[in-house]
Amino acid sequence: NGQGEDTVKIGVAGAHSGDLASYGLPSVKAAELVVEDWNAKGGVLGKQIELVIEDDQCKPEVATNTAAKLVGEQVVGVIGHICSGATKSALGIYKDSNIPVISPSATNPPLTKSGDYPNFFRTIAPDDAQAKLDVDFAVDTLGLTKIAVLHDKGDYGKGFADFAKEYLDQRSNVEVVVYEGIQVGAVDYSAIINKVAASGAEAIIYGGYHPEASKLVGQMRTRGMDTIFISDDGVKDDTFIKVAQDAAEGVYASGPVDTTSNPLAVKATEDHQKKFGEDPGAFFLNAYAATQALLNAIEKAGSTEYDAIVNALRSEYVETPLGNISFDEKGDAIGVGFSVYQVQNGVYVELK
Amino acid sequence: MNLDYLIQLTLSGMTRGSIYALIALGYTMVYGIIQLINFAHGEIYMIGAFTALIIATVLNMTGMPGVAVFIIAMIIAVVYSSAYGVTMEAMAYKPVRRAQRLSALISAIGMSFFLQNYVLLAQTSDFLSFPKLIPQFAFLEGARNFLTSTQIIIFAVTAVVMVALTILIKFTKIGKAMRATAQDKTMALLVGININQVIAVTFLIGSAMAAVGGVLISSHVGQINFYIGFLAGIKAFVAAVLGGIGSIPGAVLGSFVLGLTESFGAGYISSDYEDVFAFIILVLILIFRPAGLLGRAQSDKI
Amino acid sequence: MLKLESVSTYYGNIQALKEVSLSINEGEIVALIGANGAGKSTTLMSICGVTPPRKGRVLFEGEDITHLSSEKIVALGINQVPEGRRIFPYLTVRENLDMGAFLRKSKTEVQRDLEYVFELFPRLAERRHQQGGTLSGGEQQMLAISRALMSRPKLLLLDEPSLGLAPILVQQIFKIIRQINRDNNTTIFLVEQNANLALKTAHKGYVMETGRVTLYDTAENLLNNEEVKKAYLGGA
Amino acid sequence: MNNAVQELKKSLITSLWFMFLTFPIMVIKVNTVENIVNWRWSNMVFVGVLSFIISYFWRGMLRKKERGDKLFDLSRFMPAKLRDLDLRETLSDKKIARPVLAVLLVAALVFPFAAGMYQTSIMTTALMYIILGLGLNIVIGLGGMLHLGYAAFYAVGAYTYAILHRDFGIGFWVALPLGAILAMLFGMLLGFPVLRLKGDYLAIVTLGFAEIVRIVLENWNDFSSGPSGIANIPRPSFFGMKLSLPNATIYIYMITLALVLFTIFVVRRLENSRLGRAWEAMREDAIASESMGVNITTTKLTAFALGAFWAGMVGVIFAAKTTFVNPASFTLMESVLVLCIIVLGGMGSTTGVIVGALIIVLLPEYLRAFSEYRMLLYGAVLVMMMVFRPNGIIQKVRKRHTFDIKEASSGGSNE
Amino acid sequence: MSNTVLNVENLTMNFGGLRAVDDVSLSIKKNEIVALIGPNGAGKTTFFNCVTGVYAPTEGKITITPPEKSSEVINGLKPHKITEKGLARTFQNIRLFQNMTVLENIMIGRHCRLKSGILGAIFRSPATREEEEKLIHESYAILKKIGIERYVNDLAKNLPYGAQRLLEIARALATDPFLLLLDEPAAGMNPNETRDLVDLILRLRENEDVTIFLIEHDMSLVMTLSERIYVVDYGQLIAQGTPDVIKQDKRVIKAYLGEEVHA
Ligand SMILES: Nc1ncnc2c1ncn2[C@@H]1O[C@H](COP(=O)(O)OP(=O)(O)OP(=O)(O)O)[C@@H](O)[C@H]1O
Ligand SMILES: Nc1ncnc2c1ncn2[C@@H]1O[C@H](COP(=O)(O)OP(=O)(O)OP(=O)(O)O)[C@@H](O)[C@H]1O
Ligand SMILES: CC(C)C[C@H](N)C(=O)O
Ligand SMILES: [Mg+2]
Ligand SMILES: [Mg+2]
Repeated sequence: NGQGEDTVKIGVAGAHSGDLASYGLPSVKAAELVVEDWNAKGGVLGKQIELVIEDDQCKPEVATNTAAKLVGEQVVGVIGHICSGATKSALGIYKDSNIPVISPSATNPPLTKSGDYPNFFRTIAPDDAQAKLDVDFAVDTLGLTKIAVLHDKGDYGKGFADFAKEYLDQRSNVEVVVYEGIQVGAVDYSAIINKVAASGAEAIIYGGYHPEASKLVGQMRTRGMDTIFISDDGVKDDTFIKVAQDAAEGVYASGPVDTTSNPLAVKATEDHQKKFGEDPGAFFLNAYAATQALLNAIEKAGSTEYDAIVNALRSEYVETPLGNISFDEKGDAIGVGFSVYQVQNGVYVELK
Repeated sequence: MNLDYLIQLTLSGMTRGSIYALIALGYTMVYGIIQLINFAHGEIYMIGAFTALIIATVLNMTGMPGVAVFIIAMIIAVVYSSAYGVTMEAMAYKPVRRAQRLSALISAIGMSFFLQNYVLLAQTSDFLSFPKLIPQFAFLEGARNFLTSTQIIIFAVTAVVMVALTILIKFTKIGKAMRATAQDKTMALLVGININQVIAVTFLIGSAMAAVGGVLISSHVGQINFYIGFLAGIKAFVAAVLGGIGSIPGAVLGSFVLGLTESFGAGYISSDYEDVFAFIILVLILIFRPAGLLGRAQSDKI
Repeated sequence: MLKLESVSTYYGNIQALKEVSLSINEGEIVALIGANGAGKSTTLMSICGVTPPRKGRVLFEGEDITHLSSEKIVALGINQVPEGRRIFPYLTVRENLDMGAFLRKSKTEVQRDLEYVFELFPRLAERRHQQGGTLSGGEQQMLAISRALMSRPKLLLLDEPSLGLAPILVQQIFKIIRQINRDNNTTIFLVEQNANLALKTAHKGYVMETGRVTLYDTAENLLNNEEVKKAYLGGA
Repeated sequence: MNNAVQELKKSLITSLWFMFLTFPIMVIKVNTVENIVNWRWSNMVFVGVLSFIISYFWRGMLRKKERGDKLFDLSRFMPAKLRDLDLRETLSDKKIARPVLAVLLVAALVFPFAAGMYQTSIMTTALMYIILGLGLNIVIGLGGMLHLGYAAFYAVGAYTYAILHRDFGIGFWVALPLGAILAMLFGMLLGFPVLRLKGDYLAIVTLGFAEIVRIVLENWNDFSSGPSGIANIPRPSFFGMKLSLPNATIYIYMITLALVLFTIFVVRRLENSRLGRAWEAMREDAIASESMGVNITTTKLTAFALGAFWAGMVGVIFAAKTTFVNPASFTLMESVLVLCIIVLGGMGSTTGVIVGALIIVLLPEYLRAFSEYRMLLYGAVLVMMMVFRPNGIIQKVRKRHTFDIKEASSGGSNE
Repeated sequence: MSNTVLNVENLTMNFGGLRAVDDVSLSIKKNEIVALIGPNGAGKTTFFNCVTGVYAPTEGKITITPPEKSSEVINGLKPHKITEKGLARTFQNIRLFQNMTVLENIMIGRHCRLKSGILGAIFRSPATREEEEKLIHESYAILKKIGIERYVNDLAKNLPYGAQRLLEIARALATDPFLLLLDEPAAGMNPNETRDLVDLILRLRENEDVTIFLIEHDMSLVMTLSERIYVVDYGQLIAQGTPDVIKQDKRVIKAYLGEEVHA
């Protein structure tokens, strides 16, 4: 497994082209930044780290080939994949080849909960956890009773929305007045917005990512609708505020605890600015954390053996932009607390 | 439900319809003249939007008034999209004009991949926000629930473009040359039409309209990335076929039917199946009118 | 006026014209007859630059037009009524005629010619707003000729103008061909399957076989030539 | 000499044009958030130089193509004897063709043992696309119907296995024929209403149908598990044994290879049958063939259904190979790729489909070396192949029914 | 009436507002050669199209009586059904299968007389093989009858025009018709070729036991060949009778023949 060579190879896999490239490319940059840092400090286990970057276009069928390629390249671990679907199809191959995988973004709950993939870890919360947090917040904190649940029909967005609806349905005095998927990439959302308005919903809980969210919020606010907007960590991204601008004010979104002030996060973002001349994109910090966790585990394990790395991942804590994290038995990150944020004066502010 | 809701859905359907129409017109013109499903037409629209975004952002920093920025950005986007359209035709379609018809389609698909990735690499994969250049019109304050200023502009521009195009096709010399070329290329040659030039002009006009669409939508939606052309292109293609591909009024009608179907489908039934409604309407219409709403039945004389 | 010097034309690798040479003087009606597939239509298309010759030269009024593009050739005053009429089916009669005058600038002259063709074919004047595709075969043939006349050709190329027409129309069309030649001094190069009528109308004629010109004479002589009689006139 | 100057001038103009064309997108990069503008003038120089060079060669190649010359004349490097051989003729000689095919087959059989898992895996994908291409070729190349919804049938096959396994524990070998037959039934179901549509109208309706199938799979959670898909689909078992990953990979490769051979066999036989003739006649002239007694409806329907059959079968393999299915795998792009395969390869030709599939599937894999430029190059290659070889790489040589006059009394040949 | 093979009553065909065929009735007896003439656009081809099922007529009744079978109404049947019942046609604008060989064109003509299906094709059952073998021989025999067997292996599109017209007839003949409808068989042929065609048609009637119904503008052919002529103008039947009667008919001369009557 990569030993005996003079470098340690790490795979980075995800959507690097096609419609979902914007979720995959930031993780490449994150991995590059972390590896640059480590290599500058002497690498891992005394060897330089080499990245093997492979595109899977978020397609399960391509992902199996990508995985086979990475296995052939003898990587010791993989950062990725980006989409849950592609991850699931690739995991079988990594599992049989004893390669640990850390995804920055694959949020589908069964990936960890099913126990099918002992080699899988992630630096992001599964869909259900956030859904619960958001529902509790909406019902208990804000005291809402009529809620519209929307999603983007994707595995992440719909997964989240399904859980949100399930939790809402368990509550007695809350009514889900609209439950629907919206068309990603559509040129206009006024039909669904009108529908929400007509339903009398006090709030929208939205499962999906920031581009759609900012279109929705933007169009709602121009129409003078002030329906509360609550979403997931796909939206808890600074890009959302920058794109939606004024309309973002007041929007709630759940996300990992306390990231903006985390010095590592600040540094990562600054490094990105310095190197690439722009702000990082989606899941950048998650990928940054994943890479650090993997390298740290290798270092701590003192070996590139599968068992050693996996043990280290489960036992060793590591300082990342997401906080001081480790992984539980199933592969979900420990130490990434989740809380609800609100956009206030153009920044996400954590609500304690 | 109530009347307000109906009006709202109608207006939102018309917004979509107008936008589809601007893209579908280019599709239909190109199809009409060289029977090519120009898969890369959506990319021209995307490039128009990107060019406008870049120019607008640069100009915005100079403190120019928003409306002026908008107009200049629109003009430059139109120029660039047209240039891309014409170049694309010359490079990728003209050499395959005499080959089997599907070759040009594959060439168009290749072009679409190329242009998407070109923008992805040269710019970014992320969504960029389009500067807000059009203020909310004061007189619309009362009708905020129904209409926004960008919607009004979209309607107005679409109407103007459509009328201009109709006049161009029906009454000008180049318009007639376009129709003649579409109907019989050899004969067009024989009456002295330079068909290469006519085809180039068709691409130019189609691309220009796509750019107009691109700029309008981007300012309505507020953000763009390199991939927006794909879905818009498919939708416009559906609209063009629905109306009868090759027919200019058909493209407009098809777009509105499509926009309204989606809007009513989403509004009264469920947006989960928004596209399903669109495609079911398409299938139904084509079953009863196999050449689309305003298409000419291709009854070949036997 | 028009001269072809050893013109060879190919469709891909198939050679359709083999060193064809012929010449036409101003004011003449010249007939080109020959069996099916002999290359008559190809000859006309080569003159018009639609299928440019690979070898040889085409001279028009002394100028080499072999490699000019079609629109330039049309502009010089050569126009063709192609095989199968090729009416623009969705343009009206009037618009079809306008297309004939596509390259002309002077509106008043175009208007005058329009009146002339309407006089020639009153039927077309009646149908001026009808779509070309819906005309009957004979009407389409009239329209095709009129469209060509609208460009004020010095040389008019006619490709099988009588094909598929009712007998009464065939007579009419040939009458008009003679009339155009007489009235406007338009030179006419006529390709016909109906050799009998063609040679009766023409001043001189060429016979073509499998891509080659095999015979050239005055129309009268050709009509009396035994071989021509046997092959093309149905004589015993 | 003058010519060369002319050429350089043309290239210069092209280069200037491209510098203009790419100016906003290549040179200016705006940060819409921070409102910073980054002027990348070096890109302009880069575009200028590159387009100068490309334009020079591009025109040279176009001229070659016009003249009908070979673009890359390999024969220059061959000994004289070989040069005179017409490859096509040589290969149609059975004495030569048989050993060549045998060698190819042995190579195909040995391949997975010699190559690594990755190579085997992508080659399996290529083989799958060969079957898809051959199947779609029945509809497009033979039946003459432009079909843009092929992925739907592929999805039917994949979901057949996924769901039957999830709910009833049904294995690969049972699912394989079931998936194919189910897809075929779907093909007929779609066929009935749409067959009277022509050309691009048919294309758009099939496209719509495929999207409907995909959207239903996305929304109908209870049935298809929605967008999150169905995971843990088993790879095919070998007489009840579960194979290790590398062995399973080889095993799937072998199954697919066998199916490719099976498909080629069946498609060839169909082509050269009464039905195949009817397809061809229908494609040439539907009205005439109908007037000659060909039932257009059933003829079209069989083409549709038979095309769907292979897609369903490959769908099952897909599910088994990927071990996971979700609706995202069956988008329009998938249908389009298969279409690319048959057009690129040369419509109607079996060899063409094979070559096309190898290019379409393997090219992006081998372009991985160019990392982020890979899809850009892929698009460019598609365009170039069409521009320089517009009728596909392998042009179809149709098997013709001919009649040997010499043996007119003794019997006809059907070569 | 007993030997009438085709009987058309009050046939009308509308295209939108255009009445292309207007209340036409006619009948054709066994082994006759009948011509349908009329000005361009009179509705002759449309009439054929209605009879052969290409168009479903707006009104009217078309009855056929195949030899040794009972009469049946064929309105609205699909073209392939009508062909199966024994009507075959050629097209005014040649519609051959251009990229197929001459032999294959004939084989398609025999399509409806064959049986083998998908499974037969895949497994090449002996029955299928035998059928194919027989087919090739039969097809060649048909070419010989028409006299174009020397083109047997050429692509249809490479045939001289006259031969293409003959191939159309051969292909129609391959469907085993009792009634052959020929739409302008002599169009584009020179006088020599036309004369051969006349001989061929007469021969077919003798040897193949077919009835012939044809449309033609070449009066030499029409007048020598046909026993009866129907004349249509603007969709309506304006005259009928023997060639001699028609030649003298004032209305026909005015609408169609013109003053200088040929042949
Ligand atoms: N587009 C084409 N592609 C290939 N070959 C062609 C094409 N057009 C014509 N030919 C061939 O060129 C030769 C000459 O054809 P052409 O049409 O000039 O003959 P023609 O004398 O006009 O015959 P007709 O009397 O049938 O009109 C023929 O053998 C024909 O098959
Ligand atoms: N499919 C159709 N749609 C609309 N009109 C049609 C159609 N087919 C024929 N027509 C019209 O019906 C009329 C009769 O046409 P038809 O082809 O039957 O004439 P014809 O007698 O065969 O003439 P010709 O001698 O020129 O072949 C014409 O006016 C024609 O334009
Ligand atoms: C990039 C996204 C589509 C990934 C998503 N979070 C998933 O679980 O698949
Ligand atoms: Mg000709
Ligand atoms: Mg007719």
